[in-house]
Amino acid sequence: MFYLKRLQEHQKIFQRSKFWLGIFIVVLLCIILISIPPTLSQQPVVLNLLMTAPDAQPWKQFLIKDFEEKNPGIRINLIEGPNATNLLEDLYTSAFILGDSPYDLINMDVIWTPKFAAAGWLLDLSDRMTQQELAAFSPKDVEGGRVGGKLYRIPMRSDVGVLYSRKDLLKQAGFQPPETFSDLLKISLALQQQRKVNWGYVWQGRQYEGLAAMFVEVLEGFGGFWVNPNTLEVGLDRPETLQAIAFLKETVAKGISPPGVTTYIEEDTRRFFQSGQAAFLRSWPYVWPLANAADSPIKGKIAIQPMVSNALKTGGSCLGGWGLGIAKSTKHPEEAWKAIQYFTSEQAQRQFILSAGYVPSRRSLFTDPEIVAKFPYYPKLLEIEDKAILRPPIAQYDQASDILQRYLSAALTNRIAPESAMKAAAAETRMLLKTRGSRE
Amino acid sequence: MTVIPSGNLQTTTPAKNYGTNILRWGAIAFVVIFCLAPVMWQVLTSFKVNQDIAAVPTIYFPGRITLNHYIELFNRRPFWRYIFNSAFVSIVSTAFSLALGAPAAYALARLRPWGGRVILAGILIVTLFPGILLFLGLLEIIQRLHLGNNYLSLIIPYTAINLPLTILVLRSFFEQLPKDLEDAARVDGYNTLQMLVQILLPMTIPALVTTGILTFIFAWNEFIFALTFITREEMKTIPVGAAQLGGASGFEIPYGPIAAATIVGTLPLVVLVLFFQRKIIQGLSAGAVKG
Amino acid sequence: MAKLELKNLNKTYTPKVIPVKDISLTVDDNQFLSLLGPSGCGKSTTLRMIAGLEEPTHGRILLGNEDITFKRPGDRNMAMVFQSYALYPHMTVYENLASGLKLKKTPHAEIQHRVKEVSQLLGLEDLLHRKPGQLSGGQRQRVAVGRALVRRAQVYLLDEPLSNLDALLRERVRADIKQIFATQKVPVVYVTHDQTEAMTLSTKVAVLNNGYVQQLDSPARIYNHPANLFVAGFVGSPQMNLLTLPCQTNYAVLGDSKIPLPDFPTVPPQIVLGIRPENVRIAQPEDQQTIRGQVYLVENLGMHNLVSVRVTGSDAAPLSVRALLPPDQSWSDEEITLALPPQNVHWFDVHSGDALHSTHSYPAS
Amino acid sequence: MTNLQTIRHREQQTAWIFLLPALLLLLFVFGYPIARAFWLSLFTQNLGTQLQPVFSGLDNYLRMAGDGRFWQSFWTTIILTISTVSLEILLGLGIALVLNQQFFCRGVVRTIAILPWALPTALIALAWAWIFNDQFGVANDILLRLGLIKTGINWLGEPTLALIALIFADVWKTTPFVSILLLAGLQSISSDLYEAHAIDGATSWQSFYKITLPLLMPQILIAILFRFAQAFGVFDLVAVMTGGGPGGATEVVSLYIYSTVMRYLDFGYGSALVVVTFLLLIAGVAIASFLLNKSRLSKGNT
Repeated sequence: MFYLKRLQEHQKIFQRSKFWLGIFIVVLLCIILISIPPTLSQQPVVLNLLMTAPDAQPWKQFLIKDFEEKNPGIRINLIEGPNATNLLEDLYTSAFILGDSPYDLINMDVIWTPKFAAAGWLLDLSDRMTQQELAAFSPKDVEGGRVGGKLYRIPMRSDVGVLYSRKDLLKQAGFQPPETFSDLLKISLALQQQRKVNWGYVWQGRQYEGLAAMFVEVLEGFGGFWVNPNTLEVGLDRPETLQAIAFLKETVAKGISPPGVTTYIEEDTRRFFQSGQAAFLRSWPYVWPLANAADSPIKGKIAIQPMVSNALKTGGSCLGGWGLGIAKSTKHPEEAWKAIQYFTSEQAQRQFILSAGYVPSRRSLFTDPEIVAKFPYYPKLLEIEDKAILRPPIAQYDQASDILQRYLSAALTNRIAPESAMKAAAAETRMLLKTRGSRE
Repeated sequence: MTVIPSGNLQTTTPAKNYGTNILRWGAIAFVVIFCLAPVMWQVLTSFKVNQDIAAVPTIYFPGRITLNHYIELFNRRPFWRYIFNSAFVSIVSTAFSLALGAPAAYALARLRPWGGRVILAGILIVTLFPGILLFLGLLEIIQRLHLGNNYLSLIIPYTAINLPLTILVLRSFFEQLPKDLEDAARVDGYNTLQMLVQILLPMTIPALVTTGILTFIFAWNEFIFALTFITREEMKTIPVGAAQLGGASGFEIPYGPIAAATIVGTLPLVVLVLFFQRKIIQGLSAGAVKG
Repeated sequence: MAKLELKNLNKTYTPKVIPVKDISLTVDDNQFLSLLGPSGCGKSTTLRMIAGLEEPTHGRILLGNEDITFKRPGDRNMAMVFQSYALYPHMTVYENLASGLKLKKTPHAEIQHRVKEVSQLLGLEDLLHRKPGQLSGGQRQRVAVGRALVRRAQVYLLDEPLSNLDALLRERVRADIKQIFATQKVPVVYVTHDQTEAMTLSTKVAVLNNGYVQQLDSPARIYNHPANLFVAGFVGSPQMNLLTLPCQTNYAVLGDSKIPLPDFPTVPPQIVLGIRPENVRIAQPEDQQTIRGQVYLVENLGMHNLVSVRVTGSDAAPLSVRALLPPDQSWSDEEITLALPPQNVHWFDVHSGDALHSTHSYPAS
Repeated sequence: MTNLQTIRHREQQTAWIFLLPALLLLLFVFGYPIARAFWLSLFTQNLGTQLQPVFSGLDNYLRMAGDGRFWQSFWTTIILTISTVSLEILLGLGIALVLNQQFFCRGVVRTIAILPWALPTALIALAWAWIFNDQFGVANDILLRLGLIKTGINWLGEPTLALIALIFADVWKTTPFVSILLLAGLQSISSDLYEAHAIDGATSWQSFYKITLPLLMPQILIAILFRFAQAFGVFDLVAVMTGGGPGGATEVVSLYIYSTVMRYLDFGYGSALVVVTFLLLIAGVAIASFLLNKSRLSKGNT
């Protein structure tokens, strides 16, 4: 109370002093400026979409122009984000956490979907597409967009782990493509001994998300699992996991993989393979056009196949890829859906793939004559696509993956023994996932 | 190295003097190069054409000079907006922290409030809190008040973060003012607020300038709140906008534009430092040492 | 107008404030009261309490018949001149003079009129647009006085306004101040540690020590009839001779001499004799109260010689007496006889320090 | 205005009116988030609970004890803090001594010397990332030309080297701050002391140890205190320059907190991390200010 009374006493100065007038003006200016930005974005409907700067180029070339021509009332505002996809994820995340997201459409990596859905940022798209419509997409891609039985993401482009091999070398040495891990080791060693190549097999061993993607495939091949998304059971300390690590360590120990492989990311391994130094490479489809470029020493000498496995299992390939979702906070869900329908349509995808060389999400396009003419390996890719496996679709995937990456990398670089590393990794993962099961 | 600060002691022989002189100028040259070289390198990079930037061995002084990186910066990004946002947020929060800090500093310097020492100690400790301890709690408030992507979401924390320094510096200035002046004002009929605004603040303009410059620098440079509380392009400040520059292709980090962005973002501060070097030194030491 | 009254003013000690124990005073209209005392006596604290810059722990301040003890300084309509002048450095002389009036919402024309009047009185007309930094010390002092006068206050308070001036200027300004404030017809309270200022300016002097009023009287009575040892010792230069002497029946023993005591009701075993150096003279044959002593120090003050004499016969506890003697004689190591005229001798109680009076009251001076 | 309201009383009121807006803002921006973190750290609030807070007692702290990533980031922070602060004090002292000399163009050199401190850390981090670039970085080029290395070093790709690069950048950025504080301390030391000491026959080095260093101790400790707190909470430099990489090798605690909240949406656990960091910081500050008080007292005695 005394505060108010004193304020009144001071009021004379408030009225007279230039000082306070100045402050008042500043505050006023401030308020005016604050209220400007929202009013800027009115009619026509603008849909904001964020993606990495390199990804944005093919979108700009054709898709957006075509869509805006066909839908005059809607404009797509493409925001170019940083190159690293994890930074992109951070941008989306911080925008949604803040509660004032500028993004209407969300261009999502497959591993983001459970997180974004669990956080309640995505619009449920289950009723927007019929079963028949969905059947046109690769089932694994669609599955990657489902969380808790609801559909949140429509696949736009797919991506899947691929084992590349030098078919010329295999043929010369009289080998069939490898089926099992021991095949892979055996053929590699043989080719190395014949001095055909310096190294047998290269993979991504750096501590980053690529390591998890690579490891999921090896784990699948040994019949192990990482996290069961339904029961949240953790399988990292099971014998299968240790077998998988033993295999990877063996490749280095036997000189099949270069010692630096534990620091490699995709581009390091591609350069290695493309220069003809390795017989096998585990990577993504993007390598194909580059390795078959006119100036590539291995042009026309490579084949693709799914990842190998042990004798009891069939191999699996890690699923990647991007899809589109709609932000729950958007003011224009209908327009956004229209955009998604267009971008995931067969015709738009065909154009997109022909110009940018991405892997389609629609099954029909893998065998589309026009596309096969340009990308002859796509039918084979479809086979691999059908064997694709998902990284655990759990909401806390990022954290789980980080735990795995750290301990796996430590095990691979001999800083921790594999058993204790995986024990710790399993313990930390269980601690992380425990909350839902134990409380509530 | 000579360690006698005044340098007035001429007890050494001329030969030895010559030696210390060389040492001294060597040390000065080291300081200058150490402090300036990284910035100069960025300046040079920003004017190089892309081939020169990626040349091996490194080209130090480019034969070809280009402004393309700057042009690209302003074309591909709303860089003017970034500059405006940074300037606006910095200026307003500086004004606020002076407006809130000056009365508080006066109260602590002269009005002897109960618990004044505790308050002062609290203010001192608070200057040591890094932003990472605060952003989560502030984020919740901002979510609840829907202040995300609003200038206020930066202005309020910046004002608060600058308040302790403002209070400490201004308090030490107020304490140095002659007390008679305030008594004279009281006898003349000024109340405390009038006295503060009409008599004391005009006399503390140098101190206000000092504090204002420091708070402006802090606000301009702040990163973590700007990164967290602003996600719309047109609301971003320069440090965040520049840190999030992406390249045109996945394998090329746009070093040229990044260098240009560095230069554009640091230029205002370089100018400030050039003009107010003395005041910055004075203010920093007043805030830290006298507290 | 109104009289200013202080009733049992007390301010207990805080780290920044010199304590005041118990001060009661009255200053009437037209009275010029000096608070005189050494530093640390509480005179400034008293003034600041009158101004409202400090609040008393106990006691009351009355102006007219209104209790203003806790009124804010600005509402008391008092004006104050500070030792440091405390001019607002960022305002011109005109603004300095006008600031108090502006705050009181005085009409603009009235402000101009009063500033003009005061600046004419003080000779500030040509300086009105300068800032304090561009003025000399004397000019600043005049602005400070002007800022008070412009207010046409009910009470004027001056806190050692001359102490920052050099000696020559001080005398001139002193005279000016006396004239100016004589015309104001309101109570003026003047704080100083300089007895000359107090004596020359005041109609009434309050000598303060240790937070108490030692004596409140006219300057002449303060000088001629100091109420106690402190006042006796503090007022007057060179300082009064103060000698602690043993008593025998109705004599005080000073060396070889016996000084007769006035008829006190009781004779204490010891007593303090006080006599100002200017009242001590070379004994003439007709003088009755004389002492002999050895000259051991002669200080030439120009108009007089200040001669220090060791009293003969006080070897056990050496006593010395200082005398102001005409400069035309030279003294060195001589034994001389000095006269202590009885009408100029003051007696003080050894313990309380109070002046002792004979049963016959002194004639008023 | 009644007589009941004494002058002192009014002064108190005015003081609090003046203090209140500032204090409220400080409480709002500093007090609330810290208090809130303490509260929230007792809950599990993450994607596993649909971002709803579920009370879980000290679970978060238990999890932290077994969280390898937390401990790794903690040690990284400690290493970074200790190495940067000690280097900065040494280098800052040297620079302050240089800047305190009388020489031609001293003002210009002082201006240059405080420049790094004033520039935005995020932008400077970009500059350093470019300097330490493995292919085109000038750091490699200089070392190659000097013949110190044979092939380019992948500075930001190797855990140890990345940490060294970070320390270097941080030292560059914040040494000026230390220099400024120490310079102020140097200027407050009376030159009489040096002259008296020199007349006693002391050499420059002796007077440095006997006069400069002891009298500068309070400033040095203040600089350590401030730098400790700043280095302990460093975020922007690491976030922009290395992003915590490679493989989390340069991840400091503040970066881990940020990821936990802003990437993993693990608010409860993030709060527990905030609480622990806060307590560690307070402990460090308490030790430093204890030393500071002690040195001030001992200075007062001599």
